[in-house]
Amino acid sequence: MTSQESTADRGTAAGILAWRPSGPWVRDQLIRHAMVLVMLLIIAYFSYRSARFGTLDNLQTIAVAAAPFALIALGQTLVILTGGIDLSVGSVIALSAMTAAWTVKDHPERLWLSLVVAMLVGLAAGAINGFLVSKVNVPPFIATLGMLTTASGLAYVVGGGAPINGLPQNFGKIANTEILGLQIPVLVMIVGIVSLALIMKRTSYGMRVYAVGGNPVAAQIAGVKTTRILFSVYALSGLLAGLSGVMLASRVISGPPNLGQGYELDAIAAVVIGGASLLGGRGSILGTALGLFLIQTLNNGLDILLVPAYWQSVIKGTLIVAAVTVDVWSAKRRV
Amino acid sequence: MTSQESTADRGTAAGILAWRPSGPWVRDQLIRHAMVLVMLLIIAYFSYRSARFGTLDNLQTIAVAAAPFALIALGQTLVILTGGIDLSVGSVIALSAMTAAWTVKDHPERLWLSLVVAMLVGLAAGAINGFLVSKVNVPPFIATLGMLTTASGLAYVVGGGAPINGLPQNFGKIANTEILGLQIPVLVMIVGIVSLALIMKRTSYGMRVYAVGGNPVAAQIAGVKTTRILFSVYALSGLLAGLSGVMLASRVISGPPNLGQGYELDAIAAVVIGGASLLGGRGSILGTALGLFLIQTLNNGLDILLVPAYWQSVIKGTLIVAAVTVDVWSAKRRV
Amino acid sequence: GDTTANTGDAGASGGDSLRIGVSVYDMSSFITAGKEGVDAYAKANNIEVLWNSANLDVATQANQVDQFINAGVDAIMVVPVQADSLGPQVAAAKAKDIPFLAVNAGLDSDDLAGTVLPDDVKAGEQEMQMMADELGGKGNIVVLQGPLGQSGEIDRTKGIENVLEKYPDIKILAKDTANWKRDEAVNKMKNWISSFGDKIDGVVAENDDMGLGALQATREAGLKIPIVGVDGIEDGLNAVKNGDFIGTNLQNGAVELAAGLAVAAKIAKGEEVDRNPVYLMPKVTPENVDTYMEHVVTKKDEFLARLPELIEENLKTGDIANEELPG
Amino acid sequence: MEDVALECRDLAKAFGGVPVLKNVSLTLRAGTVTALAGENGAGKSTMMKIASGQVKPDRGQVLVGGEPLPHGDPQAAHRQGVAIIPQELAPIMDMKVYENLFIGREIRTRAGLLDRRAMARKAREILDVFGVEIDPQASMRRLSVGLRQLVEIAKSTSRGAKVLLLDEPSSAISEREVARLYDVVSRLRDQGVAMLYTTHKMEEIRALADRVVVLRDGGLVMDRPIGEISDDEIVHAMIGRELQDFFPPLHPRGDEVALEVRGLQVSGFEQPVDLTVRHGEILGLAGLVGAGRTELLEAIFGVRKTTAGTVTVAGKQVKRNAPAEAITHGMALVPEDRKGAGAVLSMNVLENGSLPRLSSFTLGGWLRQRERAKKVGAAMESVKLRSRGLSQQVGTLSGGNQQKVVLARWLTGHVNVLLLDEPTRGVDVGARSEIYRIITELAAAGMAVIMASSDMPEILSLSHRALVMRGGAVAGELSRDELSSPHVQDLIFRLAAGLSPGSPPADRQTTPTASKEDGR
Ligand SMILES: Nc1ncnc2c1ncn2[C@@H]1O[C@H](COP(=O)(O)OP(=O)(O)OP(=O)(O)O)[C@@H](O)[C@H]1O
Ligand SMILES: Nc1ncnc2c1ncn2[C@@H]1O[C@H](COP(=O)(O)OP(=O)(O)OP(=O)(O)O)[C@@H](O)[C@H]1O
Ligand SMILES: [Mg+2]
Ligand SMILES: [Mg+2]
Repeated sequence: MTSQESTADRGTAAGILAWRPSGPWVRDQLIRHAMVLVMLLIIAYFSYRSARFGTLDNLQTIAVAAAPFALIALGQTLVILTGGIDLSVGSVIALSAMTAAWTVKDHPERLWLSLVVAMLVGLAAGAINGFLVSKVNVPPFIATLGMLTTASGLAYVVGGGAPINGLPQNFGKIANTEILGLQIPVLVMIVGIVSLALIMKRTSYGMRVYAVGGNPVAAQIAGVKTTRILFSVYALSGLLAGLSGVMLASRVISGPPNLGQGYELDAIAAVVIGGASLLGGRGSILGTALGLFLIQTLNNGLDILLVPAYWQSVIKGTLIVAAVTVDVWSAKRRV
Repeated sequence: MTSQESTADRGTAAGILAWRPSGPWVRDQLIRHAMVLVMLLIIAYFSYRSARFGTLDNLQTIAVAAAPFALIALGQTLVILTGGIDLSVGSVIALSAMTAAWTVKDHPERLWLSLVVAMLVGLAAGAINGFLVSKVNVPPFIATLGMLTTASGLAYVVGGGAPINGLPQNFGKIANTEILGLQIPVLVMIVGIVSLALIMKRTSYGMRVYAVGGNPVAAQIAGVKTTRILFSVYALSGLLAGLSGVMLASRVISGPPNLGQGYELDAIAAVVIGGASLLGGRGSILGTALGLFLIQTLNNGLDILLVPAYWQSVIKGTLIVAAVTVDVWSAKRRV
Repeated sequence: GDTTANTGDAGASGGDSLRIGVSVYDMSSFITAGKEGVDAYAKANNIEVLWNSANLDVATQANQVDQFINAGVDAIMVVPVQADSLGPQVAAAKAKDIPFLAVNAGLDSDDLAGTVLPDDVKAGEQEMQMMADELGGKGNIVVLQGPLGQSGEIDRTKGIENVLEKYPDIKILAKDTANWKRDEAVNKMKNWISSFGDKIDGVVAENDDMGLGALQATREAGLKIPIVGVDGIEDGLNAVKNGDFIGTNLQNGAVELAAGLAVAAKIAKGEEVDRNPVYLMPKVTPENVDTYMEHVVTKKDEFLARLPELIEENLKTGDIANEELPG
Repeated sequence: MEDVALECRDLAKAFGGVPVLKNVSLTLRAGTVTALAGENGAGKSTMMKIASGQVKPDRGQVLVGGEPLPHGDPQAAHRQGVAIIPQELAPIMDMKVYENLFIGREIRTRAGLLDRRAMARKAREILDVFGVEIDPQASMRRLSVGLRQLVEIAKSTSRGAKVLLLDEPSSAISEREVARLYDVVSRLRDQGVAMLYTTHKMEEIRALADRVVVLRDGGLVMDRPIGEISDDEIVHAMIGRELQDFFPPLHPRGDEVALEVRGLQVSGFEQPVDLTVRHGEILGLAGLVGAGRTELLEAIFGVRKTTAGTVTVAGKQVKRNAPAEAITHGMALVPEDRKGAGAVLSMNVLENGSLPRLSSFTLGGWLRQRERAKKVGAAMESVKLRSRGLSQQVGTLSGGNQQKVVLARWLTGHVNVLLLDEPTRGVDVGARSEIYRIITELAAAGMAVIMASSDMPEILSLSHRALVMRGGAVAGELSRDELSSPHVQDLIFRLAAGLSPGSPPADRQTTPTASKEDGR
């Protein structure tokens, strides 16, 4: 896009696309810097206010809290890169958690089974989204909104309108086992971030995802099988939501049908804070990770400072906007 | 773009834009027809299943339930036409409801005051969104997500973390008075739909809103004050949310800080079901009204048939997708 | 960094003071009242409370427990988002010898140091009994449930069904959730009125808010139907007072949560105390509504001032729902 | 009437530290047409964007009728009577043609409401001037690129602006519509409008300009009345060197068939299409706007739906409706709509350059960075791309350079059949002769080329054989000899317009002839 937009499209569709009009390299740098700066300021403040914040234990706590969000945020990043959106991840978490709980209840010893089932459920949901979007041409917003509603309903159906309780304690192993001092969800998160970051930067699949988001027509003329790419990102998003769901359920050894409610907004926020454009073609895994930790650090720090829940939302809402504003400016100023 | 899109952009950004590749007139007709058809089928089914459904009383019931959604869906339509999105309406409803309740508690006799205060609060929230989007270039998703979080926090702050109870009974007058046999919210809804439909079709303001969403650069070159237009639609959306909030609060004579939670999704769904494109420039007030009544009729009919809440979500989710699918196809077939 | 008292850092305040971490499911009338009770008792007993709220997300609650453990508090009191959850977190606390209490809803763990639970089954039975008496043992009712799967909803529904077994002539026309919300209840009830017209003889709501929503719906439809609820929030008590409700059941958050904190404190101090007292909700009827109105609304502050003493009394007698000091 | 309408004083602009305009000053007088020439990337569009308030200059000032123009405020420019036809068209796709024409200056009834009927009526009048049948009620999206541009021209020329900036207004329309454009421009000139007209076509400069201004690397290198200079001088000023044989000589074509299309039923076409191209042969596709050339090329390549027929490349049949297949069989398409269908603007040159042949740059899915950079770099070299390196975002390249990227990205691997749709649209003379050279060399190397073009000289001088299309069907075929005959233009026009060979030729006088164009 030419620099017209910087003056022209104020936040309109094209505007979102162009709200950071510089070249990708410069842009990424700026995102990093502006955001990292905000991040550091927040961390500095919390550490100054409370000795408990800066501890290693607390870092662990933040990481554990971040893990389930990280998984859905990663899937969401790819979806958003194609110019789509996946609103269903929250309910898919609930549905897969419930099925996992339901499975482990019948087969207390076969943990792997519940893990597999949960991920299959997530994959199925994602595949349906992908099919609707890529084959039937249903707008992503509607396709995944439908899935949001349907899946959250099904989550209750699985438990017959009630949570699944009285689960075997060893169901907790999935999320609460430590390997080299790190809880499994944290490991999964780290592996997920690193591997996806590499895939998006270093493989042809990654490039094709960016291309489909940037200009589907051009991508198709260049021989990219847009339908497949689209399908794949939604399927992946569903799969990761399924994984996230079983992790959450295992962490608290319970299958609550309302698990994950509203998580999708936090995930999408993380992606957009990370510098992605909702029109697709622009964004990065590392940016998402950054946005994610911004949000999680806020949640953690404000709890530690015993800020009342409602003031927390006020502060969080304001800071998110502020962070992005700084980002927009920093990107503008240098162009 | 050439008509390649129909084959190329499957639900990607450009895809949503092109998912119904015919001209506006044809398209509108198709939307009407496909949707009206689905609508009629659903109504037919419900009437067949329950004699109670088709009654005038029940029509009233549906209308009363629809009114608060109608208001926010109307504002949302304009916002989406500019290619933006307003996620904050739900919490703005809560905030304005709380302030209205708080006002009426101190001035039990001055109903108009609480009405005015609520609408001012809504307007203020909308104005902030509008400023952030049009002046600061914050992506609409983030700006309004920030407002969503902030406003819902403030709603609790107003009530000190709890609902405001013990309101004077005459606070109920605002929503429960009947004029010519219609409850005030229903009248407001009708007036709102008709007048906005006219404004969008018959005034240059309406035409410019479409232009800004369709192509901001073009609009600006043609001398349209894009910034103002953008600001205005968010402000309006906020104002209507404020009105909706006080109506809701007055109907149940209380100020629940979690009022309106998640309404934004239903409102956006109504707009998109009504044939709008989330990329802007495409959509219509009548389409929105249709989408809105599709959703509300489902809520009502499924309750009447005593379908359990969670099965209701399953059915609703599926039908919404089905409706839009039919729509997509019908639009494709004729082109 | 410096460690000012309000951040509740280790060693923040005087040695003998207790530090107790409290995580509640969310903000609500019940919790807000509860916080007032907790603060009153804490102030009187030199307890420092670390108060967090979990926005109805069980994972968030788990995180908050982790933080309390990191902070090395003397006890943890949780008002669960999800009954029977948090097994691992309770175990983790146990491993650090931090007594862990569940208040208002149970948790599925043998490591719990104690519980202070309301008898929601009893509450359900009481409200259904009131309705049954009102209807003279026969008629059609509709039931407005809490969010499906929450312990409150499950137990109160169970209570309702227990009583109904004794009344074969009372039929449930419809039963569904309105998620504790007035605005949801009003539409749900309106739709039910559409389908049953004047066949509905009574509304059993599992909390007052939903009952008040139903009340509004009946008004709009020009009907007068007996309604009963649970909680005894201000508007509910008013409804009882002016005859819109036949009655409700008082769950005084201030009393229940303060009792919870008291038990936690005593366990932490190693004092002798009943570790699993039960909160039996008092019936609220037009006869006794005025006293409760004073405790919850009109003379709340006086009541809160009496509260610490009252709690000590109740823990001795074992009737922790009692609201009257002897003499 | 020689008074100054618009004046630019020492305009300077840099993007990301790279200077794009260096102290450019020029004045536009009322009732004159000033041609703005220069290579791709010379800074012409930037200049116009500054003059129309879309871009803030780093230094300098724009005066309209003596009034200084506030920087970066398009509305102000609009108020002061400056209108622009941007190079990258800005149609509002989902609005009707008449709405596009009247947006920002809607006609209202006395009640202050929109008078849509009146707007539609006036729209028809405005468009009739161009002699194209466009329904004012039609959605912009349904129009072809060419028609959209006509609407854009009509929009800006009918606003009663005092200053009109036309940035390559004729890039997407064919000779017949260009002729109409000439009429409009000269009428506006008579009405005293000052115009700045950017074009890469010499004959347009000759036909319209009173004065020629040339930019090179952001500096103003020539500003003289048209009468005083020759085409060669202008070209020299633009590219800083002489330009030998503009159209390189054609090499003889091979004999064995490279591409065979049999009974291809394109959706939207009445009858199926047959055609054959041999190795080393360049087949021209001529026709008026809307003739269906674009559709045919898209159909052969598989991005436009076909319902029947066969496409065979070098003896092997290619699966229909599968571009990926087409590519593996050595087909390549350079689409007409550069921005919409050509490049991925949000990606950089390297990424765009490697997209079509990604699998050849990967090992087990992982990209071989060095290999990729080398190959793509070489390909971009071969078309003399002017960019800040492989990492520059394609969206920030000048129009012509974007076109080069879209062509060059195919040259990293072997191509049997090259499908070109308006290959030199918006490309400067220098680059054009480059592209012509490349095309002929590729053909000489055995590649079969189909070239759809609205640029008559291109068809005449570059193709071994030419097909004339009308309404989605082949209306006639011209051999090399016929193409060199003096009456060929008239013949092609008759075929394209569906006139019987007997009847008197329409707008002969305005249809420019090849001899002007090529520097031979
Ligand atoms: N937004 C931008 N960011 C960075 N560089 C830009 C931007 N817009 C233009 N440029 C650079 O400025 C230079 C001039 O661009 P401009 O579009 O003015 O050239 P032009 O003369 O119009 O070329 P053409 O004849 O191809 O249209 C080009 O090198 C281009 O890469
Ligand atoms: N008068 C018209 N009204 C509406 N649509 C038209 C009209 N003329 C052409 N089209 C559309 O334009 C498309 C073909 O136009 P296009 O210009 O791409 O063809 P072309 O032969 O490639 O011409 P050019 O390449 O010069 O643009 C067709 O799909 C047709 O629907
Ligand atoms: Mg240009
Ligand atoms: Mg074409």
